[in-house]
Parts: sequence; structure tokens; C-alpha cells
Amino acid sequence: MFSLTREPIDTARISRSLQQPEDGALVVFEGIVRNHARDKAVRYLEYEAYESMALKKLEEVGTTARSRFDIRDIAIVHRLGHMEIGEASTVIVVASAHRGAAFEACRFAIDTIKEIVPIWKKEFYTDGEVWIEGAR
Amino acid sequence: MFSLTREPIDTARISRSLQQPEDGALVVFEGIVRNHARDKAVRYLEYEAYESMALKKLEEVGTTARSRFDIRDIAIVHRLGHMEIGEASTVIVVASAHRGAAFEACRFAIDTIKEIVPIWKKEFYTDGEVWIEGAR
Amino acid sequence: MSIRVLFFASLADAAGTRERTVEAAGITDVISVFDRCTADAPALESYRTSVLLALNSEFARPSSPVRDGDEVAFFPPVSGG
Amino acid sequence: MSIRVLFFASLADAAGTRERTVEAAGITDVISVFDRCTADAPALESYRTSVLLALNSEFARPSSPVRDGDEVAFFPPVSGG
Repeated sequence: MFSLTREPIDTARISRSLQQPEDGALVVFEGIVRNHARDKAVRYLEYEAYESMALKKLEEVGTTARSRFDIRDIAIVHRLGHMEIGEASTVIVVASAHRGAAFEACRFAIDTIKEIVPIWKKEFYTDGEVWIEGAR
Repeated sequence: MFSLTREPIDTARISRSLQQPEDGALVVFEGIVRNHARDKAVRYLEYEAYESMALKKLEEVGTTARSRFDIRDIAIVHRLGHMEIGEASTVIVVASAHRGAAFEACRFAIDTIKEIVPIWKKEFYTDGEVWIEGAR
Repeated sequence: MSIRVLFFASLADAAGTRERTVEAAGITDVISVFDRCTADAPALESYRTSVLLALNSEFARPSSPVRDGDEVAFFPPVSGG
Repeated sequence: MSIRVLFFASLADAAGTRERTVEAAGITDVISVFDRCTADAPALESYRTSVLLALNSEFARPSSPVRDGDEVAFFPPVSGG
């Protein structure tokens, strides 16, 4: 399950809908809006996406994770729009019989999202706002 | 937060109570009762612990994780008693500013729990039951 | 020849728009679309070395050929997750 | 000299009990507690090479000294998580 949403992400619901009786491990990553970045206090964030391509790339990340690691399934949800401190921008859930592959696939997924999925973050401070660019 | 419980574990509640505004990443591990093991169909499990020592060792795992990895905090809950297929026996939540340390600390915690925390699993099959011993 | 062009994040600020159409002779590849947009919005020029290029929702190269009806997108290195 | 002894998992099955008290002269270290229990429950003998030893809720060695009032536990390699 790969999706973009403008609503708060319900991690528990994603986990429960992914999980099957043969799974022995779930590894979950939540990327969270934090209250500081680059030594500045962050008030809130906005995420923008090239939506058609972002969805395609999320699916590509998931498909690659499934083929490269011994996992059963993976779900990735990325939120867009306005987000407050403490809210999750990204949730990845990996279900697997064993834990090692689940940790590796989850780490691979978030690392790859941050490289290839066309989504951008704008940080809003008390004294201005800045588009954040990833490392190329 | 380190605890043993005989009730179902509410992962979302643990995550929300651990999380602080400075956290940018949560990594969660759920160890789950699966429907097969050692090529046999599992009906259900029971976990037994040397409770006073297990609690002490869970705290030791958490303290070591906090000192060894650049994380802010970690919570570990292990369930005891009867568990059905699909229920979580162990939940670990790691909160951190950055994701790398969170993944590493979470992996360290579950690996170390499986080595040093005095808890044992008994698997119940259609034709019998077996105490599972870990690798020494 | 009509190419739909999308700009995202700081590139949209520089272009002064999030979307435009390029209709012109001489447009053969992705970089020629960027050249044409830069002629209209010079602020884009400073992004020439860092811009990421997409053609029909897939990463593209400067020399990737474009055809009538294609969708081209220009954006900075991604920062989602 | 009174030592509280706990057995867990398969060791409890072998001992035929989850808890007992050892009160005897000649008990000086953890392995002598195990020896005494094995005399009463010979099924424990087969666990001698794999048993884990704890003294007052901390891992111990066969030669760890025991004192009156101590709690000793015997159990197999752990399988929680």
C-alpha cells in the first residue's frame, strides 16, 4: 500500500491492515516534524509533491524493497500540506517473518525516499520560511 | 519506560507517550506471534519470565542503548502469559532527532533482549507443546 | 509542438509559476525546454547546475528527447521523508 | 544457611517444581546449589552444560559464592522477544 494523503496518518491502522498471520516482525518508521532544524526553531512545515511522479516513485521504492530483502510486504504513506510539530510526515511499515530483513528494508525505504521521491519540505520559522533542498 | 504486562500492548499509546517535540524519527519494532515455527503450525504461545530479573535486564538494555547510540529515549514492553497468533509479544519504540541512530538502537535492543532477558516462549501445536530455547 | 512544463518548490518561485506551456519550434530535448523557460524567467538560470529533470513522471537527462504532448518537470533535489 | 532456588521453563519441568529452598551445610557457591538440587531431581543433570545461572537477579558463574538468604535461579537459554 503506497499513498499520499493530506490527512494525519494513522500508523496503527496501517500496521493492522498490512499484518498477516505469518508475520513475526513489524518494523515501523515514522518521520516526524520536529521543533528545530538547522539551529532554528521551526513553527510548522509544508510538504509539496509532484504527485503523479511521487506516487510512482513510492511504489518503486516498495517494489525494490520487496525484491531486495526477504520481507513479505511494505506500506508507505507520505503526508502532504501543512504539518504541525509532532505530526508524522512519513510512515513506513514492513512486515516479515524475521526481523533482520524488516529492519534493513525499512531503512532502505526511508533512505531511498529521501533520494528519489519528488517531495519537498518548506520550513516556517518565526522570521521567515525556506524551501529545504536534499543532497543531490 | 520498561515494563512487563499480561495485557495486549498498545503500541500507539507507547509511541505517543514517548514522543517529544524535538524528535524527528520514531523507529518501532513489534515482535509478533506467528502462525508457524520450525515447520509446524503454531496454535498459540505462552511466555514465562523470571520477572524481577527480566525487568532489571530490560532496563539494562534500554540504558545501554541510550548510552551507545545518539537517541533521545527508548521504551520496551514485553508481554507475558498466553498470546494468540498476530498479537505482539514485544514492542520497542526509539525516539531520536535523526533516523540512523534510531534504527541501530532499536535493532540492538531486540537483539540484546533475545540474548540476556530471562523470558521463555512455549509453542503450542495441534500435537503438543515445546519450550523454545534460545541460542546460548 | 506543445510541451506542458511543471515547476516545483524553489523552482516554481524562480519561474514565477507552477505550470506553463512551451510551444515552439527548436524544442527537441529536455534542456531546450529549460533554456526556453529561462529566457522568459532569468531567475531560473541559477538553478541550471542543480535542477532535476523529469519527463512524463520519470527522471530524465538534459538530452532526453521530447515529443508533442509530453510533460516536463523541473525541481530541486528532493527533501521529503 | 538457607538459599531460595527458582527454576524456569524446561528447568522447572526437570526439577518438578518452580521453587524450593536449599538448607544445608557444604553449600558455598552456585554450582553446589545446582548439585544439591540434582541429587533430589536427577532429570536436572542433563541440563548441566546448558543451564544459565543467576544469583539475586544477576547472571552468575558456577563459582559465584552464595550466602544465607540469597536467591539462586536456574534456567535455559532465553527465548523471549
